[in-house]
Amino acid sequence: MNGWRAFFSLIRWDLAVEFRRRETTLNMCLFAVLLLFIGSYTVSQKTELIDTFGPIYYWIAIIFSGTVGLSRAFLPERENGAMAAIVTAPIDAGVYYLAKMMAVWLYVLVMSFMVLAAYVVLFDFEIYGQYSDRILPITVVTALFCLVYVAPGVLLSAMTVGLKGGEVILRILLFPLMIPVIIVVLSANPRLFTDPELAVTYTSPETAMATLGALAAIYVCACYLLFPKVVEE
Amino acid sequence: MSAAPSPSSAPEENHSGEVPAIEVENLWKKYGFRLALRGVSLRVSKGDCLAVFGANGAGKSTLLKILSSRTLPTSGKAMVFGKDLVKHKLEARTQMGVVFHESALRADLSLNENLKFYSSLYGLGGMSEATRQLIETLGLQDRSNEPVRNFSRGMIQRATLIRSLLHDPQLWLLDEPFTGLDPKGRELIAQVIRSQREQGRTIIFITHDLDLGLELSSSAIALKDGELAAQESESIRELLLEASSTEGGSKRA
Amino acid sequence: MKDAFKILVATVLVAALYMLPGFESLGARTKWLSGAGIFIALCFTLKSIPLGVHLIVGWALVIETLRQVCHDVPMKEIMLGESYLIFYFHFPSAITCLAMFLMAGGISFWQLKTNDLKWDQSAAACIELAVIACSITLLTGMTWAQAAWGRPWIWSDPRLLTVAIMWFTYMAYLMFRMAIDDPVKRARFSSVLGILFAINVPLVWYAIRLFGEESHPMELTMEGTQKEIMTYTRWYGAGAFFILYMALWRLRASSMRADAKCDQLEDAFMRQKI
Amino acid sequence: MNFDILLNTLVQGSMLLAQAESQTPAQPEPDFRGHVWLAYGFVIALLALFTLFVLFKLGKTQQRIDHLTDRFEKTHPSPGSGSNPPVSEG
Repeated sequence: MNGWRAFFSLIRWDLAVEFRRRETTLNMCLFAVLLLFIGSYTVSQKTELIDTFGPIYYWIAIIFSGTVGLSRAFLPERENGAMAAIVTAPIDAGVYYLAKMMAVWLYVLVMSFMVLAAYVVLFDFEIYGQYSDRILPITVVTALFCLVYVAPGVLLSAMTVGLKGGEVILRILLFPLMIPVIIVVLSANPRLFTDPELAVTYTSPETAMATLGALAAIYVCACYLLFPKVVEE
Repeated sequence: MSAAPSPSSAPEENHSGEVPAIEVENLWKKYGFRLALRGVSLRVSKGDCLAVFGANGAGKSTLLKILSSRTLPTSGKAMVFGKDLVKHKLEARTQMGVVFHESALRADLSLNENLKFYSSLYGLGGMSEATRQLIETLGLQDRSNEPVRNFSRGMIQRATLIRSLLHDPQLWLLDEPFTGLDPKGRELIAQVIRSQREQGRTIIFITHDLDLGLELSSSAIALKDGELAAQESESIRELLLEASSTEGGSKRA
Repeated sequence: MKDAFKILVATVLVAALYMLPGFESLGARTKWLSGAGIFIALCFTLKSIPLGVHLIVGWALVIETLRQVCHDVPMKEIMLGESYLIFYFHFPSAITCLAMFLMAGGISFWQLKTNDLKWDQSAAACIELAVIACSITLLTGMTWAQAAWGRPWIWSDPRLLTVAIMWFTYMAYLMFRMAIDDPVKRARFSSVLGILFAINVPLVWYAIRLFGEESHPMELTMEGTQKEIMTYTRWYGAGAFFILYMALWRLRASSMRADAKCDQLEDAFMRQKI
Repeated sequence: MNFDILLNTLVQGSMLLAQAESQTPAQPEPDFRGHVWLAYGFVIALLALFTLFVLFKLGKTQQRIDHLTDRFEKTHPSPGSGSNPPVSEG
């Protein structure tokens, strides 16, 4: 079917362009690790501080540097007017949205693995010792977290890419949407990053994943239907 | 077959029996307050070559944007090969090749990669034989693996033509293909247009170059302030002269 | 014919209101009175009344609610004392703000379908009024919280958080509208945003409800005839504020239409002069 | 719809209400905690300010439109120059 072929080719060539320039991913990783580095000084290796503030820096690093990737999502297309050609191609604009979202999601996932590595080093989170069973839940929750904010993020970046000062407006629009998602994730932190006995109230990673999955599904469907209206003049 | 702008109820087939390439009826387009098109009606039959003239801001590129389904008309009907551009947008697009102001080639990819990317969008496998042959005639085959960023202006223009003819479209729309080219480049582009006309492709192109445009096309129209102003070449010539003279007086049409 | 259709819509809405669980437990007199109040409010809303009259009636009703709160309603509530009196302004603004955000989502959807700038102006006016109602809800909520809980803001309370998040999202919507100049593009992008944020409102409500513990007082504890008057004033205030907000919404929409027409004339005029 | 009439009817209306209130037997004024009264005052003031601001803005734009249409008529006696597209615009 033409839709699937176009979907995979859009992703493939988007990754090819990104691989040639490698700008977006490097920017994001550098920005995130920098945030974690500053964070690690404020915690300065006191274990009880690490348990409470460490995970917060992890999530903030991911969401703030993620918007760097989002604001650069549509720049390669707008450079030579390729956006106009893709929009007048016989594919549904929603497929173009899904392809772009998957591509940005991959960049953000690469960045979040870097953030996890930096977190393990800077906040000496014994990923291979005491908390070795936590690798899978953390990666799944992070992946869903990234999906939830990439889905509306790509739609918002398509709208704000043409404006003067568009990046700032993209962040102003995106962060209020993400407040409930951050609350959901922060409440799941104790079970993910620290031993649960310490935490007073916490939610199991499973409920966090379920909520994030539901939110992601709703945002993806809504933005899939709204994207053609954003792209068509 | 001249482009008779008949605002009649336009039966499906015209006198020669098959569906006309383009059928536009009472087309309006409004950008906020500015009326870009005020009731344009046009009919172009298959195999025809139409040149569109007009001063800046007369609505030429708006008309082309609507025909290439890049923008929706505020009101009125636009049909390409019998398919309405608002309802059956996707089918109509498979038979259209469009050249915009910008090259629409991705700067980091090479020419071959760009062509592979766009051919997958149109649902084709690899590059068709006609495209490979076209690359030879335009002399791009030896540099087709370099990123498009290092191409010169003329080469990019030729590459854009190839991109738009990738899926062998019935209808070929060009938005000012000659601007910014040296005489040799313009002659090469004109030569490509002539060869495509022999293959029976319907072509519509926008240009400011009066003589080259009239010589290449079988029929011509001129737009003024969003309305169809002239059809015959003499009236187009004096319309453009009058437009260019007032252009000096910075009359924003 | 259009007015008859609007009256029909109003009756259906009020009938649906009767099915609400909270509404069931009220006394007969209050139910009828408040039902009639909201029915009239809806009729006013659906533009069957000229704007000037609508505005004056809205203001008169709100001042009448203030009079009722000063005199008719019992002074002290068992647990909360006088501070509970703010409830009569807090409750109407809260439900109006929620209703207007969702209404704006609907109007934005209709604007996308018909591509008519009139609906964009109406959606933008609706959101502006809803943001004012949201600010009023937050401020009155804070003053009440200051008296009742000793602290103006409790972060873990889901309702407070939902209203705060809605306030931030729709302030961002207004900022976004200011950033674009081309009216057609602004209309389409704002409509897309209006729908996306309207979808976000219920999401926020349920996502937070899972994780915050509820410290919002569910029902004001009163007894005997006091309860009758309290609920009457409460729903009377709801109708009054609803009419006033609708009047302000129509006023702001017509002011936006006038601005658009003024820009159009200036643009046409400027093009003629050169 | 002349908005000056609307404005002073509004002012008269609230004055009447205030007098009616003062005639009624003065009940013991409830000793409101300061902040509750403050909140009421704020809500009423905010909405009143918004109403007056929008009324004023609407009046000014209306005058600007009338001013422009007269100048438009003066310079173009011909009936309306740019005809609108058939679909009705807002």
